[in-house]
Amino acid sequence: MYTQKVMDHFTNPRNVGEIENASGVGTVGNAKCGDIMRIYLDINADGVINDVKFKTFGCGAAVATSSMATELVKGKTVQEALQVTNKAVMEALDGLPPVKVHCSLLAEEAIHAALWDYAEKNNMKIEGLEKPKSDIHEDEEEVEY
Amino acid sequence: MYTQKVMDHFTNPRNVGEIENASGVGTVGNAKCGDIMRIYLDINADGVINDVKFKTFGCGAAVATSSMATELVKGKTVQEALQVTNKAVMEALDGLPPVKVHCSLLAEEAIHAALWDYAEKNNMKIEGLEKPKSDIHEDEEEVEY
Amino acid sequence: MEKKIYLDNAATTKTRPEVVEAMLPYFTELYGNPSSVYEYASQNKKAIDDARTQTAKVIGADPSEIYFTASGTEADNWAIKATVEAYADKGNHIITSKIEHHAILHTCEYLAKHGYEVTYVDVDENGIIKLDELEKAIRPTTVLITVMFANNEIGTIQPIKEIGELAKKNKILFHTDAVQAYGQVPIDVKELNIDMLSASAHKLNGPKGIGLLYIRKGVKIRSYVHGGGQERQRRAGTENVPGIVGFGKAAEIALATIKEREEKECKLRELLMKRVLSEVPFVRVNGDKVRRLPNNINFSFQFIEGESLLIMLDMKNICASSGSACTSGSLDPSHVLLAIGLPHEIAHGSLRLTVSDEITEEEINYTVDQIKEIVEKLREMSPLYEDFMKKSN
Amino acid sequence: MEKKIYLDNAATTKTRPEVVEAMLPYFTELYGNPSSVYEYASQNKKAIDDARTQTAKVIGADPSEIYFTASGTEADNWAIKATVEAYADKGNHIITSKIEHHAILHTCEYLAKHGYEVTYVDVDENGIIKLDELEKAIRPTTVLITVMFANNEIGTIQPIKEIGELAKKNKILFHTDAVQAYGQVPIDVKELNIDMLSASAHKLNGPKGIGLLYIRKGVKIRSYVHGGGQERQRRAGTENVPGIVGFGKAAEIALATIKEREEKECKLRELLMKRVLSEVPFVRVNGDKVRRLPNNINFSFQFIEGESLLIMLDMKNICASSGSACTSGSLDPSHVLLAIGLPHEIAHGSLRLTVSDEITEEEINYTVDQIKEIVEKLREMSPLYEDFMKKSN
Ligand SMILES: Cc1ncc(COP(=O)(O)O)c(C=O)c1O
Ligand SMILES: Cc1ncc(COP(=O)(O)O)c(C=O)c1O
Repeated sequence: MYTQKVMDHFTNPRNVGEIENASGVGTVGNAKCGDIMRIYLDINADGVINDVKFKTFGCGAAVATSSMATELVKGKTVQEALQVTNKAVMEALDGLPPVKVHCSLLAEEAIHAALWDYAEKNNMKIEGLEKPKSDIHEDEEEVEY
Repeated sequence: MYTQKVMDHFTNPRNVGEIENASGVGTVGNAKCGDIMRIYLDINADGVINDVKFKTFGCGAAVATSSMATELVKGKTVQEALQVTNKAVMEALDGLPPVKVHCSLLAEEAIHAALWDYAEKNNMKIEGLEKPKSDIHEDEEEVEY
Repeated sequence: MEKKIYLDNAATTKTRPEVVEAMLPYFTELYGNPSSVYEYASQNKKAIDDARTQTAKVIGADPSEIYFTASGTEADNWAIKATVEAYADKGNHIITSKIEHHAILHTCEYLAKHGYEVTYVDVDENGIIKLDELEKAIRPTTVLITVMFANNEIGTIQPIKEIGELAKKNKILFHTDAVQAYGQVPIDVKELNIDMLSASAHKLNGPKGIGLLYIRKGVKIRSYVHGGGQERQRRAGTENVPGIVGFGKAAEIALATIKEREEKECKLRELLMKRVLSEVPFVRVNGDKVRRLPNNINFSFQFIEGESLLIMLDMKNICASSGSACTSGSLDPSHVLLAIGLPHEIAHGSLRLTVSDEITEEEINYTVDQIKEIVEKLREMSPLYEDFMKKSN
Repeated sequence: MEKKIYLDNAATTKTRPEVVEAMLPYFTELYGNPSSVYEYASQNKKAIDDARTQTAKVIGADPSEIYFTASGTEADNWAIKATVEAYADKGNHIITSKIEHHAILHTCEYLAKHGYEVTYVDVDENGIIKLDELEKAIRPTTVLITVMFANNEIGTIQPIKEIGELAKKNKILFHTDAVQAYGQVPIDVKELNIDMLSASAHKLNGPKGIGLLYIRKGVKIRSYVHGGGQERQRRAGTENVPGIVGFGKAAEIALATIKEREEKECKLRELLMKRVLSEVPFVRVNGDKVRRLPNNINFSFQFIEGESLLIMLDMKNICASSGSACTSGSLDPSHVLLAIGLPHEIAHGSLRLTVSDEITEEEINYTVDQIKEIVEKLREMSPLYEDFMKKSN
């Protein structure tokens, strides 16, 4: 079902954990869908993401996309991190099954939520960042019987 | 599908043939149903069936019931022959598949038709013999879709 | 002959040993449910995908257009019932032919009892559908044309391309029951404008209990069997993995051998026809001489009845059929033979012989010898023959 | 462990080697069409009759009351759709439960879109249908009650006898989806007043692609798959002879071993439950403790999600399931777990383990060890667990 990369990031997830007194924390998703992601960012004075951690409740793809997303934003500036799209996460994982694409959207959204929190805490506005939705719902194909 | 007796009478049918100037000939059934039976009777002055022959167009059961019916009436008086029912024919054959029961009715009817012809030719009335129908249709079970 | 001579390959076929071989691991080793998450089951998912590719190739379809069913019959039911439901807004009229298999006819009769309208188009004396009648039958409310690819009794192959064009021109969906043709004659669904096509594995040396419906991408169709999300939400029920694998293997072999089988079978067919026509009097061949399935021969022997003939052939170790297998037990003669204009008593005297590439010329010659003898014997006891001879004299 | 530990026997089972053995001759030797006239095919007819007897015995039915289908799903579709059609004069109302398999639920939803009315009766926290609600749901227009014999996810066995009596008293037909129960627990259709019952061979070590519908003599029911006259005119399509034979053999073995399997499986189940409940915190067992299928265990582990758990178990060579196999891929948690009152996040963390008599205690112990480790690992990365721990401190 999953690519080797996904399995690798699922079984050996990078950056699992918490950051105390994080610069920004974002939690997205909900239990109804079965996916909750929380991202902790430690951003230094230059606006560079020094450290990032995550916790995820969800399927293999949810864990793997969280792990990969944290890898992709680590060491980046806030503006660079904003450019990390769900597509980039998916590509870095060599793809996801169609039913799991929403996990990558959720990972993107979790980063944005953490950045939003960081911006709010610092009373700043990050160019190009909109208030994240906490839910990602893809339009599921309507099945007719 | 068929009993050994049926197979025996089908593969080695008794009394196949014609009787020239027969005392009575009866033909019943029709091509639509796929069964036509013709019985020839040679009846002597004492009203005893000296000889009997048949020709049948039809399935294995049709041939076997014709053969058995001729065996059962041979040497009998007209009145005795009238008592040879389709049940008797079936029993003598150790039974027929349900869809083939109509063949035995046809055989009974063929005997009756030949007797009727004999009676007409001789301007007599045979006690208990009604004008035979040439068609035997069982009520087929109506199949609902 | 000691050995059984199986000449009923239109009824069903022997499952090829290679097909059984391919199926076996999926019973006791790779038995997982393909819908499961674990790796073990993903091998089954792959096996199904492979079979989808193998079966799609036979008709030039995309694998994603193949949906496995339990039989040709289910595929036929599905195609018709679900289509008329999906296109109810457009109309309630179905066009079909008079010589379809019961899987189509009884489904249409069922729908006719439930508010749908059905036109049964006539065929000519060779069993070919009358295209002008078909065209005239089209109404604004027509939602489906369903005409079989090749007939199971008389082997006639229909002008599918012309029907496909007619359907396309009139924006009507076209389904074909190709249960007898799939894997036996070349089919290209795109070239022939076929929107839906039914097939059944056991007709091409695959296992019984597995069929398929090809549904062209873009065709709106509902489910027929409701439940779990198998077959991309379109056909519910735990996948019959061994059956699907067997169908795939059978399709692969059929496609690879289609030419050589056709050649071999046509040769046997011609030998059989030629000998019977020249050595047995009062016999006709039913169905088209040219547009015909390679393996099918259908005779009508005058003055005798088919079942007796079958049983006597059986006693000589020859398996044959009269009319379609499903209707045996019924008293009416085949609706196909009546539709091509045969009178009842001649229709009753019909014999279908369907060869396979395992049959030898020797077996065909033996079969003809037996037919000659048996027909003679049965005519001797036939009142119809007696009448005929007396009239002729 | 090197060897795969298959704990997903509710999804599907390994076909027993004896069953495959019994099927094999019907592929390459006795492959004739059972509807044929010749003697060769009559052996197949007999094989089918034998399988009808074998499968009937399991539920105390008469062989003539057994109709073979392609799956449990088809049997469910047939029972419901054809019944409501046959009894349309009486009404259009169906009663079922909230925890049925999708084969029932989606069929009911389909009918609801086509003018029928459906009541979905609640279950209690153990998954047992609320009989008082069921009784209240009955209307003069109710034509069918369909309640599953045993649930496929949580293993709860329903009070079938009481439902049967209720149905009888109210002169309503009673169908039960016994796909999970057939051959696993004793069933007597007469004693339980069951009018129709669905079963599927692949759940009892038979082959995939073959099921049955028991229809009590006297029940008026239409065909669902239309076509040839197979299954006494009620279910069309060339018979899947090997599948039917395999079902017969599997049923025979299941009936003969029902007691010993129950004992063995219950023991394994209790070992597994006891260890997990005592060694893993924040876990619950779903379903009834007593009225339960011998082979079924269903846990909910708080704070973690089922699919991750499954994949990690898979990497330890353990095949398990979360919710029903058919719904995997779907984002919603199991409707069954929601119906017994679990909140979404707990329903998402469920694990179904279904044992067979081939499983050893050693394998169960290994499985528990793995579950412990994996659950701990997943909780460490769970934000829900983090929140919970912070709140508790
Ligand atoms: C309770 C229940 N009903 C119906 C089915 C459907 O059976 P099948 O997949 O054989 O069609 C299943 C299993 O998938 C089941 O567990
Ligand atoms: C033309 C045609 N259509 C449909 C069918 C039905 O196929 P199955 O028996 O596999 O359901 C058959 C054969 O029986 C057939 O010959």
